[in-house]
Amino acid sequence: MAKIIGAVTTSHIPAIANAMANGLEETPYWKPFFDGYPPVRDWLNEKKPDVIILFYNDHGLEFFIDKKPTFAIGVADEYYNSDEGWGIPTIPPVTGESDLSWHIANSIVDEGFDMTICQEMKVDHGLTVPLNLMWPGHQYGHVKVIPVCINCEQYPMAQPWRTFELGRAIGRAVASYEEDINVVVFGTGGMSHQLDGERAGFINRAFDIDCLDKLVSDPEALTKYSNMDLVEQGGAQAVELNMLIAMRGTLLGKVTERHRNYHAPISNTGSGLMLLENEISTAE
Amino acid sequence: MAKIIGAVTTSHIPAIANAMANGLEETPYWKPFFDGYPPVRDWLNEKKPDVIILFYNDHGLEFFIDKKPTFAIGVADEYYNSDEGWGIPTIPPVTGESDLSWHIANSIVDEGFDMTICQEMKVDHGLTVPLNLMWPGHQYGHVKVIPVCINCEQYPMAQPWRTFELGRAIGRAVASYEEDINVVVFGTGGMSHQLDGERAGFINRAFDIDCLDKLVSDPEALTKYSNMDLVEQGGAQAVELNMLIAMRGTLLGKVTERHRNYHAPISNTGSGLMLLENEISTAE
Amino acid sequence: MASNYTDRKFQGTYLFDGQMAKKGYGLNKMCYSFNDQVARDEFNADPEAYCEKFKLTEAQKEAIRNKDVIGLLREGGSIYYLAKFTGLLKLNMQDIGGLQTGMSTDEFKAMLEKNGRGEV
Amino acid sequence: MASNYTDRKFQGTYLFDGQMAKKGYGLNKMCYSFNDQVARDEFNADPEAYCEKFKLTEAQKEAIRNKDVIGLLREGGSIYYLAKFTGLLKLNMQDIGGLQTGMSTDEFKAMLEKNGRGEV
Ligand SMILES: [Fe+3]
Ligand SMILES: [Fe+3]
Repeated sequence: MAKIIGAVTTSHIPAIANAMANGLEETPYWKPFFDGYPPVRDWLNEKKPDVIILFYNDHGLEFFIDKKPTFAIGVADEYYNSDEGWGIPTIPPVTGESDLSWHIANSIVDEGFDMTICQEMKVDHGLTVPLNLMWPGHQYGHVKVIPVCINCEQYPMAQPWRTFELGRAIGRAVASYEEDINVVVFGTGGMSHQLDGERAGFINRAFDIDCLDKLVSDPEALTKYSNMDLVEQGGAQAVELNMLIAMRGTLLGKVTERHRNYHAPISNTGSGLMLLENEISTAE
Repeated sequence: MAKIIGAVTTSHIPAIANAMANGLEETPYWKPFFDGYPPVRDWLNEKKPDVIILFYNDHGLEFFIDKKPTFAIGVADEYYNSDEGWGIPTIPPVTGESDLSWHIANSIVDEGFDMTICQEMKVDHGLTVPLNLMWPGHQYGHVKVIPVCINCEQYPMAQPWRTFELGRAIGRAVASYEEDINVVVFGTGGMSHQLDGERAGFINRAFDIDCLDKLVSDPEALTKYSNMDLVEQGGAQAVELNMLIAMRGTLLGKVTERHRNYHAPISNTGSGLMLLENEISTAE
Repeated sequence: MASNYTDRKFQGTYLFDGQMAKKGYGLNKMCYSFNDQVARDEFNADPEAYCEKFKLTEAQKEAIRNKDVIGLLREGGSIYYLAKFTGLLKLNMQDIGGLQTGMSTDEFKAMLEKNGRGEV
Repeated sequence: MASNYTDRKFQGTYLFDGQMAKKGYGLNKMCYSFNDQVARDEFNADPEAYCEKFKLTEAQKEAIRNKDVIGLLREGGSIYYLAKFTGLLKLNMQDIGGLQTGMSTDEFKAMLEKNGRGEV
């Protein structure tokens, strides 16, 4: 049976792509951020997951507000990046995994999740930056990726309780998949930040650290927040925490924190890197 | 407060558009079908609803399987029809109602319905044929329409229990809208039919009539069916009954049948026209 | 390999699930394009070249050539998009019904009438 | 008239809800088009004509002319699409932060550092 063996939270901001393209990892500004990643890379290289389920949001590459899905899932064998308009380099195609993707889609739509199902889907920095962070030099072609895209751009947005439930449903779907494969889940984006308005530049370090703590040991507490609570406490774009909450929902076993690196600011955001292991009891 | 005063079930097949464009209403083939409509038209002209919420499926005009939403809702002030490829006439624009549409979207996404929200959306015969049936000669410009599109083309599809819940959530959203307007809900499509495969031509009259009965007095019974049950009993395209089930979900008051005309076959389908009144108790 | 949506089967029925949607992607995309007159004209001018443009498999091309609706369904076609191909051929839903069931259009219509009366 | 998503307000924050999405539709659509180099070139060659093509309101055009990010937000712009406009102007997120808060880019960066250390 398929197993979710762990999960990673990571930033996905475009500035990271530029920093990596320009070799700035060791500069004083970037070092405290990039220094967090080697232990996670080592873990991934040791565990060699077959599939990554990646929660991200599309910042206006594939989806526009003409037709904006609340939840979209990719079911393709390949995904393409494309010009996003502001000069981050376009990167090589991402490998997909259509069989498990369709299995998940079948299972969660039956459970009442109203997915938009995508056989063609351009993926933006929200998905590509985390992959390149984990396998630098775009060496991620061997890993199969299932993109799950959550609307964080336009209200109404799914509330934290709902994104957590989405995660749980995906966790159940993976657990019912018959192939013997290992899956790791990425929750990307966030944490506290506000890009727009006179309140731009808002960061809430204490809130971010509390969220990381709760992601480990008390995720239900996070589902009590509304998106408006997230905006109040974490700034306008803190709704991206929904991707971390969805990730945590997929972990149905015993969860242990293996690594953490919080650093702020990176660009305008608080960046929370965390590695969680998920121990599935044999009874399950 | 806004009120759902009633609902209509009706066929939406393209052949009806051709029959009306060619003035065939009084021919022996079409007469038993069109003869059902005057009482419904009279009721609509008497009640003069401000808004129609219209459940339909898109048969491949706006949506393709590159990005296929389970549930989509239009929030625009105008919708356009377009060439569908087989020669039914393109009809004038349909008037939208963005304010109530957004109110519904806000309300139901908060309740956990993962809508795709559309500010631009081409509407096909599934939506336009019912409007022209109710207001012949395309005299529907004065009525504001809110399109709700349900995937009936690709599995996985929302199950009947879920489309019924969608309807109920929309019913609650309308009831919480502050303007004093009257709303009528259309559930379009179906009933039993199968277009494809060696089983093409399958129609189940007894099943259709039983469904109409249950839509009036025991809609919960319909939510016990899975989509596979609908295929078994009503043919491959009987999953379009989900639009009728969603419609019924919106009626939260006391429901009375005012008119019915079942006729089969129309093209390859069983056609069920029904007018329901929804009496909202003052306690509500 | 790919997961079916369900293990229930219905005689003479092709459920359009993920497996079929993947198999028939190019075919359905071609048929979807027939919403545009320009695409219909381009197909009519050179059907083979148009099929090639959407990377149809040999089996799909063969079924397009033969107007073999059952073959198209087996190769991943969805009836909703195929209808745009058959529309281009000026076939209506009863013509297609006849083609699929091995009846003439009139025989198929008679069957519909019989089914509609509930005489099954 | 149109329903707001919520009645909660946050100082200096413009929630992009249905009301804003409707008001800013053309503006955001123009900005979304800047994903393509061809569109960026067309805008750069004649900004006024390009704004006209997307039917921007006078207030929106004025804000585009003045690179007035707050004005664009007020007129229904979404930061996610506006970022493609500011990208075209070669402004990064700290430049935009400065523009919106009335600081220089360096002052804005210093504020980010301070906020990042939790000294709020
Ligand atoms: Fe982001
Ligand atoms: Fe239909």
